[in-house]
Amino acid sequence: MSTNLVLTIALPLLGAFLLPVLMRSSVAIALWSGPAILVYGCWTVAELWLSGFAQPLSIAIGGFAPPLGINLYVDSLALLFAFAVQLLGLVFWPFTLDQESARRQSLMLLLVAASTGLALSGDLFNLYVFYELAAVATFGLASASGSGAAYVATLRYLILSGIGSVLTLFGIALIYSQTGTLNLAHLAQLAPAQLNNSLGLTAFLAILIGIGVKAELFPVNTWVPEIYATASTRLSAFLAGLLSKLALLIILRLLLLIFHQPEAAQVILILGILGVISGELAAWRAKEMKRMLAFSSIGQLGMIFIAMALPDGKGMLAVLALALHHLIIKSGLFMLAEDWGGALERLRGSAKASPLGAVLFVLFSLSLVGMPPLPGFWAKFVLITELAAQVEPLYLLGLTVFLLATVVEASYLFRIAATLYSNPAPDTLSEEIPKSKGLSLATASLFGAGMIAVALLIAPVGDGLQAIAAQAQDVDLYITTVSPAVSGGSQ
Amino acid sequence: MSATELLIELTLMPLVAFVVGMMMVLMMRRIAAKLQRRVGPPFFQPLYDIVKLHSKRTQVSHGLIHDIGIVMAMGGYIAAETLLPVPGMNGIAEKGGIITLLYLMMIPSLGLALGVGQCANPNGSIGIARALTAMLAYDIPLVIVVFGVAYAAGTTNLIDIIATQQAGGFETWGVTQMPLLAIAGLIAMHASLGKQPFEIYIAPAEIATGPMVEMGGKYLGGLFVMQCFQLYTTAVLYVSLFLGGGTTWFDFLLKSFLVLAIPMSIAYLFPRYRTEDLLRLMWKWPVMLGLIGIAFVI
Amino acid sequence: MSKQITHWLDDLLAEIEGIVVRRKSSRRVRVDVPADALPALLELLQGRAGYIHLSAISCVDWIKEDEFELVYHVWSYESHSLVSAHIRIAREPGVYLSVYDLYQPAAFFERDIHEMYGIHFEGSPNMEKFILTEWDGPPPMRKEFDSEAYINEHLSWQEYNPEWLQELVAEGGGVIIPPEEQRFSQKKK
Amino acid sequence: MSSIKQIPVVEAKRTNPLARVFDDLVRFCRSRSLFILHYCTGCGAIELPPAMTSRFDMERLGIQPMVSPRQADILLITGYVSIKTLKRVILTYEQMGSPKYVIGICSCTVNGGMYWQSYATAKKLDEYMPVDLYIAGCMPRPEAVIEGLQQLMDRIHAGEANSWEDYYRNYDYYLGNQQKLFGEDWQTPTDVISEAKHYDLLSNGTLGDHTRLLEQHQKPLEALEMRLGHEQKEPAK
Amino acid sequence: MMLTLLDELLLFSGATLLVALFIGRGLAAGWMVTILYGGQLLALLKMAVLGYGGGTIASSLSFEIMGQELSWRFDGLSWFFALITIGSALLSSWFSCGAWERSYIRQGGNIWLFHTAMALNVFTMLILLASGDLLSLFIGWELVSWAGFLLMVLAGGVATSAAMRYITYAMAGGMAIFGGLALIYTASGSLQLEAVTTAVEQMSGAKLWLLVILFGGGFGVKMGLMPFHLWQAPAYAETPGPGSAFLGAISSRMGLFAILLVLVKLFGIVNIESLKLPFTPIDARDLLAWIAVFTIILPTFTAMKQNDARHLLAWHGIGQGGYMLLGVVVADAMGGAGGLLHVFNHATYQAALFMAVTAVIYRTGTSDLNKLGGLVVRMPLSFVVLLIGIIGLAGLPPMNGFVSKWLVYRSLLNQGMPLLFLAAVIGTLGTILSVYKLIHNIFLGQLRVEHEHVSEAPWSMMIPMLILSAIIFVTGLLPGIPLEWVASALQTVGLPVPDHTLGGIESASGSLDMIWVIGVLFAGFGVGALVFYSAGRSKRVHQLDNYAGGHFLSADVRYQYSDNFYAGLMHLIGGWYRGSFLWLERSIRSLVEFLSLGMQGLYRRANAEFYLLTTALFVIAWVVI
Repeated sequence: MSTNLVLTIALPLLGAFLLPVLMRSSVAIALWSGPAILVYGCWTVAELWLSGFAQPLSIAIGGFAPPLGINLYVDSLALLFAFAVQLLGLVFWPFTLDQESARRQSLMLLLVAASTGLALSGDLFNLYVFYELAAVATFGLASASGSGAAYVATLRYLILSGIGSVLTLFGIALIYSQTGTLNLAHLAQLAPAQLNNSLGLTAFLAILIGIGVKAELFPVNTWVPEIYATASTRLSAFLAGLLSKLALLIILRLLLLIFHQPEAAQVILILGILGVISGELAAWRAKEMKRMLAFSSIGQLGMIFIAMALPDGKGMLAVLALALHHLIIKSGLFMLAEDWGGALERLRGSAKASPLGAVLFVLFSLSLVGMPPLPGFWAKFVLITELAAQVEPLYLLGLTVFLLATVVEASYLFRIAATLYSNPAPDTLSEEIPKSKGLSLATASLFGAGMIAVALLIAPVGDGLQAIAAQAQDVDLYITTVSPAVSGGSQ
Repeated sequence: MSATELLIELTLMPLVAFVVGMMMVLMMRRIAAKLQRRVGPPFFQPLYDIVKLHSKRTQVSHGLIHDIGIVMAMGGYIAAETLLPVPGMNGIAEKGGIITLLYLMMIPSLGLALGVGQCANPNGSIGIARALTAMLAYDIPLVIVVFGVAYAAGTTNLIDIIATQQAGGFETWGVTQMPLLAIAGLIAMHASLGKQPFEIYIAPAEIATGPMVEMGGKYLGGLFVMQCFQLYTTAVLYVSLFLGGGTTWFDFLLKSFLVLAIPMSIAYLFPRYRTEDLLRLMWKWPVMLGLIGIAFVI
Repeated sequence: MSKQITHWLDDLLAEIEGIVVRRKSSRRVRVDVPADALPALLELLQGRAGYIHLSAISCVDWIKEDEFELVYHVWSYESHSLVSAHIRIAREPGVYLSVYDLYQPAAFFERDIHEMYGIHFEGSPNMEKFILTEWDGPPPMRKEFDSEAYINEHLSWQEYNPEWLQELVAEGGGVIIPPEEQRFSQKKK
Repeated sequence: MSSIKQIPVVEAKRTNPLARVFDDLVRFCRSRSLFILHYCTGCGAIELPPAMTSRFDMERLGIQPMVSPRQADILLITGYVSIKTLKRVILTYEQMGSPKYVIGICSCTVNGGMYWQSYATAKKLDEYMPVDLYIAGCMPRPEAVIEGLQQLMDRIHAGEANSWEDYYRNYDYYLGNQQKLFGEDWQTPTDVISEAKHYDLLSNGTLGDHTRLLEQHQKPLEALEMRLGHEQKEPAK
Repeated sequence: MMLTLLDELLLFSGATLLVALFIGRGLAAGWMVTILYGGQLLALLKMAVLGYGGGTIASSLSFEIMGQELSWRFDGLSWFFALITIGSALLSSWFSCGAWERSYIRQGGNIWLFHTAMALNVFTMLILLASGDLLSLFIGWELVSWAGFLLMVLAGGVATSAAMRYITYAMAGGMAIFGGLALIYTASGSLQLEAVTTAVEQMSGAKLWLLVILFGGGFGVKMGLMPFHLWQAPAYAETPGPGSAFLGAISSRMGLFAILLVLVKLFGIVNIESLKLPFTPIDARDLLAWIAVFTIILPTFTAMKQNDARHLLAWHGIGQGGYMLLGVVVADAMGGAGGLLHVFNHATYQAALFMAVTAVIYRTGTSDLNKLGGLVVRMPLSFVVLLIGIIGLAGLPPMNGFVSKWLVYRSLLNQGMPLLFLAAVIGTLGTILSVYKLIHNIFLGQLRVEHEHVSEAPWSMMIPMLILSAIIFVTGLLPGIPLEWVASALQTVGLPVPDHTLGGIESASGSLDMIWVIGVLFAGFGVGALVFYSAGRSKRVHQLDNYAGGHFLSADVRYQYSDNFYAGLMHLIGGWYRGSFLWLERSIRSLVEFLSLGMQGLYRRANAEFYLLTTALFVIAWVVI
């Protein structure tokens, strides 16, 4: 049963390469094979989870023992993300039927495979490989829409992530030179001895910035507004919603298992604060829906970084809560943005045209801003109480920035809500007013329903998240599961 | 204090106030005449005026609110009299303190304002706007003075204030205890009477006697009665706050007339102030004197 | 010094033909000009002689010669002297041109004369009534207007002769001219 | 028309003694306290200030100058009354509260005086409103004015000075003269006829053909009564 | 679980919300919602024991999330505020049913949304009032501010921009409270009221100062205290008629409730007083008092300059809020009672005034003071209601406003604070002046030609107005009744309680007995009327029969003096307060604009790689050193 977990990565890879061939022979089968693979993936992960999954397990691929072979480390956190990848892959499946779709679907499958790999793999180099794979898939998908702006945006993104991956490679090489191993569990054991010096720290920071490109870290996220504005909304939803979280997951794993120096946390905190400030203020000026959503996601991720910076894992619950909440809300907002794409002024009076869409928009922005009964409030509450507990001025600064950011967020979100509900400019004809309808409205309402469900049963969800966070934190559980034998020896 | 005794007091006080008030109006006109080297009106002239006005055949009214305005003007002061302790009669002074009295003294001017408003006469409205601004001007020093006295005596009950002043004879009079407050109070009282230097809202030359432009017959008669009450109330209030009230009727009346003679003699020597100058004057000197006075009291 | 100015002025005035100059005193000159030469004269006085102040325009009704006489009183601040220009215009059409373009105050003088005498000044900015607004009769200052007849018709006289006045008259004292002769209009033509 | 005589009508004495005493007191007070509104129509006004100030002091007689017609009892018309001013004088007269008295100072009000020949001045003031007292003199001296006022005070005390009722009783006559002078559509904002009804001074002389003329073109003058009209009307947009 | 009285109340108001939500379309919806509000009032009165010094009624509804347990319960204070909330809601929605509803629909308003917003507002306010611990307080607070936003945004156009401004202020306030909450949570470990009081004792001066500023500022925004008052006037004035009556009456008093609960009950006035500003004699209590006093003066004098009736009233709402805070902050027996009683009094006459102005708008179509005049002859009952309202607002004897202001003055007198006393009196005088301008420009003076055929407001609007004016007069005559409730509220908050009789306040240093004062007043009016009506019968004359210096007045000429009403006063003080706070707000907005411009510029840089490299180098350099 644990073996078919590997299938969740292998099958999409296989499908990605077979699809163009299949397309030529019979279009029908090709169209349905992608979603079938994804459904199978979701089913396996869900079935594993539901079968009473208590202990994390480590799967050695190809039977090689961990220090040499690559192993997948599956704990509840990883499973959660894997399931999210499969589900969102299915939801954001590009159902377009033009001849382009074959290429797009195969790239999508590739992206799903890479993301699942990122979620599950327990080996540093393996993570790097999947990271590169995901980056390549994003380039393909982003430039799929074929417009000039899309090409320019993808080119800039290509350069940035290229340099980023070079930096990550440099970091990994440093770690390898120090410790001689790339397996996370093994590294966790050696870290206090070898990697605690300044060299270890540079390695971590290099990886941080390298992967930070994908996780929209402050200085390196200039590509975000262009890509989200020009790429198809489904892709930007997937990117903003999930891929940035996975990159975050990697940094989190590194922070938890290997690097415990306080400077690392401070760097993340500073970059997080800068991310929040720049994201929120830029969003305040944004004149166009998708660009506004891009900046707002930068701001939100900045907040998650602040949460990560809390010392000795206190921020874990906050990170998880914020990440999941942002996932649901941002995907929903992007779905709405599919029809309401253009300039914000154009949206005047579209609340009358599509009342459900407008109500959803208001609901999502209320939760983003933190209206009590909705989950957004509880995520913020957890983060605020953790931040307030710290005594260093930097964390208090983080707290004030976080609060001010929410105010700015509320003002620009509700400015858009006000334009939605204001009566249209006298001369516009009724059909010109953009209406969100069809598939995108359905998916958006799906996310809305998910959010309300989480809001209603907030207590159990809260406790579940707490359990996942606790499990992800204890390092020695990680080591014992990966290599029961090795841990005994060199403790 | 049985009910019947109280009833008598409640009816007697306004009557006394009216009579003494008429004497005060007469004194005022006599002082004005003497200052202008004139003979001055005969003794019962205020009475004649009031009887003549009430006996006129045409009583022009602009509506119900116009009538109610005059009734409120007279009624307000009649009620205020009962709160003013007079030697021998205390009325219901202990039921409401100085602050209530100050408010009751505001009701007549507001009732008049309502009445004049209904006359739909631009002169009247401008007059009322100026009257309320003047009220804003002189009420601030008045309030400072009242605060000082009440705080010094520790109570707002007029009877106790008078008692404390009468306890030690001349030394414990308000004027000796708080000279600065007494002066500020005098200026404020003078302004509240609305006589010559501060009669911006009567201003016969500019706005044809302001609020009284449409008041003929019994309406004007009512205002004359109100003027008597106004003089009486202001004078007696000042006496009870600063000159220790009246132990006997004679020295009570003597003090009231003397207190009133001062502003009256000043009144007819000065031309009218503009509204802004009135405000500036009222907010500059009496307020400063009052605050310094209070600084000593606290 | 004022002597030279008066001589200088007399030579200046001589420039207009048909002008009769009579010097009343060192500071007052009466000038009679034909009607059409008046604007030229006024321009001359205003432009070259410094007579910039038109103090009044008066009008005299010569009913016998069937003419109106218009007098323009012009003052100079430098030489403190007055020139009054007299012109005669025919009574019947009673039309003359306005000097408003030279002297602005002329507008009111002309309006007043129009109201009182009925002379119409072309070019004057405003010719409506402004004194006798409620008057609908003929221009009252004209000689042919009989004020008393108007009064007899519209108003009524006060018949006031109380007993003490009658006793006085009876004793022959008091009023010398009997009342009925006092009124000019009743004077036998 | 000017033949109507000014018969001084003495106020009927009331029967029961108390009322009579009260009437005496009222008449006494009316005579002792007079508020004058001197309408300076002409040159006579200059005589009033000396009468009021220190040398001749009217206040000792209880006479005070008042500004608005509502407050005044005596309308002092000083000097020639031109037709335009006559309109305002009539308006002011009608706005005064009765018992009101009119005193014409200077001979111009008596018989046109120096301006007797002028087309623009009214010669006979009492054609347009009942006049109580004339004080002749081309600007009478203050002594004369005060003498006149004292004469008026005695008349009031005796109760004969109610010429104001004559205005209501013979309103048609007065209105006729006014319309003769000011034209048919002459109208003052005071509704004299309803006032006559109010003081039940209506007599045959009040309503006549002139008042009928007035009725035709008169703008509505009844006072704005408080209406509690609740009919569901379309609220104003 | 056993249904406690509080649950009944909450269920009832929830039901009203659902009724308004689902069957709000029909015309009968208005009446149904009003009847349900009546039901809520009955449920509240059943809990009357609270009002008379009873204990607290806990609600069975309480649950525990992520280690925080939330609970709801009602005590004397919340009962008092709930009474005012439901009372004003009942009368406002009664006012809105019938004629006003039809005209609102005709003008394109969405009546269903209006009723839902009102029901939502009442429901959220009850939750806020019933909050058992700080977290439920914050949840209730956010819900109330969002419900208020919904009600304000109804009218569209100008109202939307006013609501937008409100929401930015409210969010800033909310976040300040959230920060304060977090600080308390870390200091005391739990958000229960008892734990917080113990934690506050040993909290350091600076930390307590921070908490006072955060909570004071946060709640101050809702109450419209001085620096944050700019949003309230346009927001309340632009809400549709009865909405503004409801908001004006109670919504900004929630801030006061929260201040009472947090600053007075939890922190306790004694240690607030102990907080000293480093080198000045002023302590936190004085600071709050001075803020309250400035809130009294400046808005009142700004109200005087307004040319729109609703704006004038809204500015007064802010001004009167200052009195309540002043009374509470002085915190002696009379001050507390004065402050709380003023909440009740203000609710009654502010609602009555807004309704009267709406009735005028309903009939004449405008509330611009320079376009109205002389309506007393056509709308006498609205005139009476407005008159009683303004007498209450100005605080003159016959009405209830006088009693609460008298109490506040007496407390200032007893505590010996001359400058505060003076400022409060300036506020009252300013109110009298601007309030007379209101009644003069609308009801007195020249009746315009186009308003000649205006008729009185329909009965469906008139009855609630008359009920409110009756309440104003009765509570003015017998202040004992509301003082009963105020006393129990004071006990729960821990402030000293004045001994009160039915007629007023008994105290050694001068007492007040309103029954006697009003009795004598009306006796005086009786005597005045006797003297007045004994003289001759008065004759009504036409409006144009007026003395205007011999000039013939005509109807088409508008000779009513209404614009720049206090020209003399404005000459002197006009220049003193030309919107200094407006300038402050605009400067903050332009700062944010400038920053966001900079940030967005950041993202347009072409050479993104340059960033990557610089950060990498910088980080490595930083690590190496």
